[in-house]
Amino acid sequence: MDGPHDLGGKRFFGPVAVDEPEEAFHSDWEARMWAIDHAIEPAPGWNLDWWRHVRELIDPVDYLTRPYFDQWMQIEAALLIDSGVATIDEIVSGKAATAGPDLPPPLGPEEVRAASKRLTRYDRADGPAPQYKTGDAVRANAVGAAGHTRLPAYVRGRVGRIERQCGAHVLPDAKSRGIDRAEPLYTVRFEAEELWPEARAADAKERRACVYLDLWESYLEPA
Amino acid sequence: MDGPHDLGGKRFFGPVAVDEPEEAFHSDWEARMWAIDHAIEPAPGWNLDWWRHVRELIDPVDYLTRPYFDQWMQIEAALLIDSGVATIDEIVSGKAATAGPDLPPPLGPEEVRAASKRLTRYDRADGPAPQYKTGDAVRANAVGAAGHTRLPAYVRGRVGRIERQCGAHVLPDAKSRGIDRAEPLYTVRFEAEELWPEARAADAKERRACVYLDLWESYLEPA
Amino acid sequence: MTTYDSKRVAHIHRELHDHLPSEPALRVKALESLLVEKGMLNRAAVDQWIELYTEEIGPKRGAQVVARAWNDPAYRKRLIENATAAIDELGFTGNATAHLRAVENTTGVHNLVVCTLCSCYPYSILGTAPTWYKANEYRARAVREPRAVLAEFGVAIGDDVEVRVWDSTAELRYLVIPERPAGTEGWDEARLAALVTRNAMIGTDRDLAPARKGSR
Amino acid sequence: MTTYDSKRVAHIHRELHDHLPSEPALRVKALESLLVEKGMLNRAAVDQWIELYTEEIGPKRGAQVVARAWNDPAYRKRLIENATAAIDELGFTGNATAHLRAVENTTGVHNLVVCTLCSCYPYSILGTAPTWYKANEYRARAVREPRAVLAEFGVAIGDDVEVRVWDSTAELRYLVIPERPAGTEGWDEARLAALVTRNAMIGTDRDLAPARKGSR
Repeated sequence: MDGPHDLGGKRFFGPVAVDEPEEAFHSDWEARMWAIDHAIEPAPGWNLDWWRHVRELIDPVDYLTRPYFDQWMQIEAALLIDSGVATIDEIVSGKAATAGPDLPPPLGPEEVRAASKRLTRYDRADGPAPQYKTGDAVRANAVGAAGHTRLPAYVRGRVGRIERQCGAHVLPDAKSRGIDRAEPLYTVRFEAEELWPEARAADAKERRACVYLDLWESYLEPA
Repeated sequence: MDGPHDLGGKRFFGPVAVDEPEEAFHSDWEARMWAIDHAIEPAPGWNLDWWRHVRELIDPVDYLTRPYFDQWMQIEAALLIDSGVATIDEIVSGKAATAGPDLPPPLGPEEVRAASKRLTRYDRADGPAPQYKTGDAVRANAVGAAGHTRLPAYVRGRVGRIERQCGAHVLPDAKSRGIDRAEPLYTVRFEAEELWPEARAADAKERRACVYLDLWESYLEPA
Repeated sequence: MTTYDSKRVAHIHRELHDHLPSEPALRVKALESLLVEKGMLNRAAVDQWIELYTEEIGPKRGAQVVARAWNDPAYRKRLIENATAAIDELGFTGNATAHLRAVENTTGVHNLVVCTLCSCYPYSILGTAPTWYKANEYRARAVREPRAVLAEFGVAIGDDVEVRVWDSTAELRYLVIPERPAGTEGWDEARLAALVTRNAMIGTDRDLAPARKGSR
Repeated sequence: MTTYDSKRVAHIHRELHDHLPSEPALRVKALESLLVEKGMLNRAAVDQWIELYTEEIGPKRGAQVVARAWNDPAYRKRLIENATAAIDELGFTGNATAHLRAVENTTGVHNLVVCTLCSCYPYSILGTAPTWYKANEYRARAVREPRAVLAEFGVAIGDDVEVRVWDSTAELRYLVIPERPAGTEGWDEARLAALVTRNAMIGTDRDLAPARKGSR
């Protein structure tokens, strides 16, 4: 989706705020929002790719300006409303007007440690075999996708080389629409000169650089 | 330049604010900013392409959030500072600490009507002859440009057809760096299906649509 | 002198962001004062520009052009062939219309004008651009979902109509010539011109039938 | 049930924008109350998650992995071959590390990790992500001007070094193994681990020489 989230390579954002205290959480509300998200089943039928897409659908200006964990709050609010679990009035007031959904009881404190160790795998042993092999030149799709996708705009139409096969992984474009379909995944290397016009200049400041991305087979064509 | 100004086709911006009073200016400060810009020589050595580029260089979040004519103010402030005509302190205080630049006297009220009728032409009769002709298929550059350019991201790598030759016009990419160089300009038609993935769907809502853009020869390659 | 240095200007913008007051009116007031003090601006010229674009230069000019094209096939032909020369016949050339092109709506074609990269607009015949024309929403959406945008303006476009969107990426400017509505046979130019809305000349209005306006 | 309808959700977001209070803390407080009332959330679990990621799960884990790899070539080999299995030996697998890959810095190579599309990060070995990692500036710039970004972190990368940026676009997560600094021969794992910064494991730190830290 051509949205505000697709930030890679966008110019003239300011300096990185490097002077940040190294602590797990910078404020109480951030800590609670982060932890709420880990302690709940966000909505009936949700999945992580849909969750990411719901973030991408935040109003573009809000996406670029609202604090990070505030966006998590808004994602959860949207998931609840979308799935019919809560109304906007309930979200605003914090008071339930109707009973909750028919879900298993929420995670208890005694279950948190085990939950923190749970591995969610996205590869599928029975997925299709890969069409490309290491070293193959591939071109990323020029057009992108109307819905959720993990092909950033900055590699569209550009040529890279397969660095390695990663097995078949669940395709986010499908999963975000509720469909669990695996497709071969590759790590693909793109040279800076292929991606950025200024890197082609003889006096380029950013020399000897490349970007690796993990891209699904349907994002690629032979080059 | 991959910047916040390149808005064409970006998704999920909200509704258009169609209920706007039809009047020349909506507030006094907007009217004055608009008129100031027409009444001054913005900075020594400026040109319109550089002016547009200076707008593109506004902090991305400010670009998307600050009022339109406020951005004109900020462009003029940046032009004055960049060209050494004013300091940031002068801009903030509104008080001149040093004399102005050695420019002709400013436009007088009696000259405004004539100025409003002045035609600024961007075509050059002695420019190079066009390489493409009406009906030719062309592909827009996939990579874009590091500096100012008028090739929007949404047509990069896409194929269109030359609708007409427009003569040789000054190339903004060069002019924004102070170089007056003409290049053949074309109006190019791109079908919606070529530009937008959702327009390819059998049940596409936006049927029978196309976009025409005016593109310079160096933005194109044969397709 | 202008440096043409993008990084330098991006840095200046960040400084301005940090130091300017938030209120636009205050920013503009200070700028105006400074320019006057620097000898770069004559306030009376500012007043004169505002008066000219408030009283005289505006969409009424474009409406007159369209009305003439409706009534005079020879003029219409000249307008299609060279719109700059054709509007000059009425004394309307000027700001941003050195390279004007007129595009015609028909039963099967609807035209819509946008500038996705900034806010290009044919000032000398349409006056100042509406805020929505310069807003993120219109710039982002007009090229991708023109029917949805037009619906917000109350304009329904059937599947049988081709929508042509004109993105003003160069110095060409576009004027939409709407279809002459039925029921206006024999009307003179002034009466016709009163039917022609600004939005129709941008393409965000289509049906100019007099009944719709509740008129005459 | 979830609708998977993008337009519907975009509309919900606009409604939320219009109706929620601006202050994030108030928004989160109301959400927490609502989820508890709906029977979807146990507040004690929230407290427990915060405690776990404050006290136990954080960059110290990654540092221990790196230190072991520095001291144990067989472990380093296993870490490169299958990082998820290798961190599992230390009991560190969990949130977002089911598909972990370790990439090695060398004299001629520097690695830098980013997620341009959102904020993917290997939580179970590095803890919560720093704010800058999730910010527009880092996400936009790390892939395009990594040397300029690294300079802001105080890291100078010579022209002879290849910068490899890893954009976490799928469910693979990346851990940078920094170079073992000179002057640490014979150090044990704990002493080595104390040299390994969180930023070094993201790639925004490079030279971990003990003198630089003013230590030992």
